[in-house]
Amino acid sequence: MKVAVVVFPGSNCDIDLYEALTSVCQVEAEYVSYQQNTLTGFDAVMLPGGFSYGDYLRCGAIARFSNIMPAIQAFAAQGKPVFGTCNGFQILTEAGLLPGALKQNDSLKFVCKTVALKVENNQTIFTNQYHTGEVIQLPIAHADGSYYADPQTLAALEANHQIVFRYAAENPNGSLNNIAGITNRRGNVLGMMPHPERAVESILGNTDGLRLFKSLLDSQSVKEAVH
Amino acid sequence: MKKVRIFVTYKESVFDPQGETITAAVKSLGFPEVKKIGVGKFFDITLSDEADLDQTIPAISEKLLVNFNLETYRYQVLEEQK
Amino acid sequence: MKKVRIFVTYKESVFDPQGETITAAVKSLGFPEVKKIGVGKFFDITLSDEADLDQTIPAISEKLLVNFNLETYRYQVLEEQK
Amino acid sequence: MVKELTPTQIQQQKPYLAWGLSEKEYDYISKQLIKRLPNYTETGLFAVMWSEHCSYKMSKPVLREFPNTGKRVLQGPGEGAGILDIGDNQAVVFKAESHNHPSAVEPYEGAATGVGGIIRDIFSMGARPIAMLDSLHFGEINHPRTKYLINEIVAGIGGYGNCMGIPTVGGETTFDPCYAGNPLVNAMCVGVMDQSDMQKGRATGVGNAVMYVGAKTGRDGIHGATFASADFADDKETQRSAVQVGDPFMEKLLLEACLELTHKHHDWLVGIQDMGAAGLVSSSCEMASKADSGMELDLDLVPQREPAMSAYEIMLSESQERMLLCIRKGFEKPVQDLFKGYGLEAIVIGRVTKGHQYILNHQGKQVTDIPVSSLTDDVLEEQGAEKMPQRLQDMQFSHQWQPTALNVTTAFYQMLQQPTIAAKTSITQTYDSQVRTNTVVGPGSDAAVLRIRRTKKGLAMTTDGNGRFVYLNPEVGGKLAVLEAAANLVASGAEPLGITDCLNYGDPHDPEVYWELHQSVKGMAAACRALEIPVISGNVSLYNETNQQAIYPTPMIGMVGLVKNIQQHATLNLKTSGDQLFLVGD
Ligand SMILES: Nc1ncnc2c1ncn2[C@@H]1O[C@H](COP(=O)(O)OP(=O)(O)O)[C@@H](O)[C@H]1O
Repeated sequence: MKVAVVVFPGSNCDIDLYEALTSVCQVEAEYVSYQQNTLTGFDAVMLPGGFSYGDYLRCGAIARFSNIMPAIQAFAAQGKPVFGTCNGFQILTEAGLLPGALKQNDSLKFVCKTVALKVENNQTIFTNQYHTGEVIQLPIAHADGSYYADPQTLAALEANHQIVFRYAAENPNGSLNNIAGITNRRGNVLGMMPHPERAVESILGNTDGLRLFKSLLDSQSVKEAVH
Repeated sequence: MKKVRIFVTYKESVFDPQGETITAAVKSLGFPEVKKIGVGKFFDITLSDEADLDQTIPAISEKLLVNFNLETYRYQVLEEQK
Repeated sequence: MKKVRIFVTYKESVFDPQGETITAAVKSLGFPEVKKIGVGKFFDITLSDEADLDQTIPAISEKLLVNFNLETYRYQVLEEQK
Repeated sequence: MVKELTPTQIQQQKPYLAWGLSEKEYDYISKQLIKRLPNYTETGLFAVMWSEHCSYKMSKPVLREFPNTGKRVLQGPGEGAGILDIGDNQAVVFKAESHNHPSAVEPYEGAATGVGGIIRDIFSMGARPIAMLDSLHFGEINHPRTKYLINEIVAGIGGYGNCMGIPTVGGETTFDPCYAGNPLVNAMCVGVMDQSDMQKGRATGVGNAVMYVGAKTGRDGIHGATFASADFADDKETQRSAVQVGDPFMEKLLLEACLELTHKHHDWLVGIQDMGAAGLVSSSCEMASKADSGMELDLDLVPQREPAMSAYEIMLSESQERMLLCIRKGFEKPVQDLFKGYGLEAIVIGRVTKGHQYILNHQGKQVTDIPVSSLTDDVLEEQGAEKMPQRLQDMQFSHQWQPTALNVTTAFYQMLQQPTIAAKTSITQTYDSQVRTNTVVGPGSDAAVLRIRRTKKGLAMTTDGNGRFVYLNPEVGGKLAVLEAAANLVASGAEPLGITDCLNYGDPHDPEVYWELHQSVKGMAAACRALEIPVISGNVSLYNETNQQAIYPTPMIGMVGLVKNIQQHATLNLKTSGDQLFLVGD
C-alpha cells in the first residue's frame, strides 16, 4: 500500500497527513506535487487541508485546475480511494468529484475546536472500523465548512447513504442536514471537513481519527481493487 | 481595451449569512428605513480588443469565477473601444 | 421600496493579492486576452419609500460597509418607486 | 511624480523635522558624517534609519541592562531573532514584535502584517516556524470601538497565521481604559531548526549578488509624514492609501522557498534578511553593515507595483512579503530557478562592493552615496531625562488601600466576570492551534506545549505582562512579568530557557515615561539574572499615547522553556477527585 499526499500551493496540513500515515500507521506515503500529472504506483490519494491559493476566489476553486487533477479524476474513476479533508474536501467538490459545495460558516468566523460526529455509514472503505451510529470526537479548523447542496442532491445523498459523518451535537458551521462528510455514489471518494489526521496519537489527546486510516489501510476492498 | 463587470451572487434559495448579519447590524445602528441588504461580489475584467466577449465571459465565469452549485452571475459591458 | 447598489473596491494604490492571484489563474487557464481582473463587492440595499438616499447611503457606507483605510465606494440607484 | 527639494532647500526648509530627524542630527550628519548636504533621498534614508523604530537610539542605553549571554545562547539580540541551543544539534529561535500603531489605524491588516513580519524574522534565520503567540490589550470591553478592534485584530491574527499553517497556541488578552485609543498588538513566533542551518543577515564577498524576492514594492507603509507633506504634485489623495495589506499565501510560498534555499543550498547563500520596518533600506544597509561591506543597488531593477515611484519611496516602502538575499556570485540562476518553482521571482538588484559606501542608482542617476555605517552605527544615542511619576511620589505618603472584606463568593463571581479574567475561548477558537499536529497543550493552560517530532523533547511557551502592576511599581512590576512567565513554564513541566520581549510605553521624551521604562527594565533584568534566563531578542514600541495620555507601561515577556521528556509535561486542570491540593511557596 502506498499513499499519495498531494501538495498544492498553500496546502499546510500535508505534513499532518503524511505523518499520520507514515509515523503512526507505518504505511508508505509520498508527497506528490500539484504540478505532476500521474499517480502511477499509488494505491490511494489524499488531499490535505490548508489554504490552496490563499483560498482566494473560493476555497479550492483555483487548485482544481492543477496538473494533478486529471490524474486524480482518473484514479477516482477507476474506483480507487480518494480522500480529502478540509481544503481537500473543498477541492473535491470544486472539481465535481463530490456533489455540493462548501460555504462560509454561518458565524462568518474561522472555528477551531473538537466536535462530536456521528458515524452514519460504516459500510465504506474509510469507516469499516467504526460502528454505524457511533459518536466520535474530531477536530475541525475551517472558515468555509458549511455544506450546501440543492434539495434533490441532498435527497440522493441521504437515499444512497453517502452521508458518512454528521455533526452529532452542535452544528459548528450551518451545514445542511448537519453534514460533516460525504462520499461519492460509488463510495471510493470521501470528503470531510473534520481532521481525522489530527486525532491519531494519544500524546495529542485524541485517537478517534485513527480508525479512519486503519479502515482504509486494512480494507479488503482496497486490496481487491488494487491488485 | 474592453471592460466587463461580472456580478456574482448566491442563488435565491441559498442562505446568505453575511447578508443577514449586515442587515441586522445596519438596523441596530439606527437605520430602520433599511429593509434588506444582499451581498455579492463583482469582477472587473480588462480584456484586449480582440477578445470575443460573448465567448470569453461565459467561459471564464463557468470555468472559474462562478460555482453553479451556489451562485449565479450576470455581466455588463462597461467599455468596448476599438 | 427603493433599491440601491453600493459598489466597494480597494483604492487604486492598495495591494490586492486576491485580484492578482485570480488574474494569474485565468491567464493560465488559456485566456491570454484577459489582461487584468479586479475584485470588488456590492451590496444591494432595499429601503422603505421614505428613506432619504442622499443621507442614508453615505451614512451606512461610512459607518459599516466601507473601510476607508483601504476601500472606496460608489453607488447607483436601481429603483426609486413611490 | 514627486518634486524633490534640492539639498539647499532641504537645509533651509527643514522638511526632515516632519520626518522625525532633529536639527542637531541633521547638522551632525551633514557636518561630521558625510561632510556635505544630504540630498532628498539621503535625508529620507537618515530620517527612517535614525528613527527610534530602527535605531533604538533612546531605548538602547536601557536595553543594555538585560543579560543576554548564557551557555545556550547561539545568537543574542542583533539578528532577526535570537537562537538557543536545545541539544541534539537543534535550536529554538524566537522573537516578538509589536504592531500597535498600524493596528490602531487599520486593525485587520495591522495585526495580520504584524504576524507576517514576525514569521519572516524566524524563517530568515533558517528555522521553520512552529508556533505563534500573541499579547493583546484593549480598552474597556463596552467601549464602542473596542468590539470592532477585537473582532478585526483577532481576525487579522488568525487570518494570517491560519493561512500560513502555523498554529497560534497561546497568548493573553486584557482590557483597561488606558488602551482604548491605543490597543496593543504584540505577536511572538517560535521556530525550530538544525544548528547547521543557522543563517545570518550578512552581505559579504565583493561581487556577490543582492537579490530581491517576494511581493512587488508599492507605496505601502511609507512614513505617514511624507504623505501629509505637500511634496506630491499629483493630487489623487483619495485614491491613495499607505496601508500595508498582507498576503499570507505569498508568504507561505516565500517560507517554503526560503527554507529550501537555506536547508539545501548552503553553498549558494551568503546571507538572508527580511524586509521589515523601513523595508529595503534597512535590510540592505544592515546586511552590509554587519559584514562591514559596501553595497551598490540599482533601484530600477526593484519590482514595482505602482508607477513613478521615487527612489525615496522605493527604499522606504514597507510592502509586505519581501526578502533580501546575498547570493554567491555565479549562483544567481539556480536561485532564480528555485524560486520560480514556487511561483516567485528572484531578481538581482545589486552587488556587494569594495569599500564601505552605500550607493543607490535610480533612473540613470546616483541618488545616494554615503558610508554604510552612517545609517546604522553612527546614530546619536539619546539618554532620556528621568523623573519618578508624580502619582508614585504621592503614593509613598498615602495609606495603602485596603479592600473591605465582602462576601467572598460574590467577589469570586464578580472576578470571573471581569473580561480580563474570563475565558478567552471566543478568541482562541478562531485560531488554528493544532495545524502541523505538534500541539500537545494548546490555549487554555498556563503555557502551550509543543512536541518536537522524532525527539523526546518539547517546548513550552507563554506571553505574559501586567501593565497595571508596572504602572503601580515599575521595578516590581517588571520582575513580576518575568516571574509570571517563568512560573507558567515551570507549571507546564518546562525549564525556562530564554526571553523575548515587547516594551510598550508612551513618549520617551516624557521624563516620567522614560523613568518607568528604565525602572521596569531594571526589574525585568534583575529577575532574568536571578533565574539565569537571557533575553535573546525583543522589540520596543514607544509613543503609545492618545491625547497625550500614555498607556500603562506594558512590557510583554515571551518566554520559551524546554520540556526534556514530553510525556512528563503538566497541565493545570484537576485530574481526579480525591487528589490532594498543595500550596507551594509564600
Ligand atoms: N489573545 C490570545 N491568543 C491566544 N491565546 C490566548 C489569548 N488570550 C488568552 N489566551 C490563552 O487563554 C488561556 C488563558 O489566558 P489568561 O487568562 O491570560 O491566563 P493566565 O492568566 O493563566 O496567563 C491561556 O492559555 C492563554 O494562552
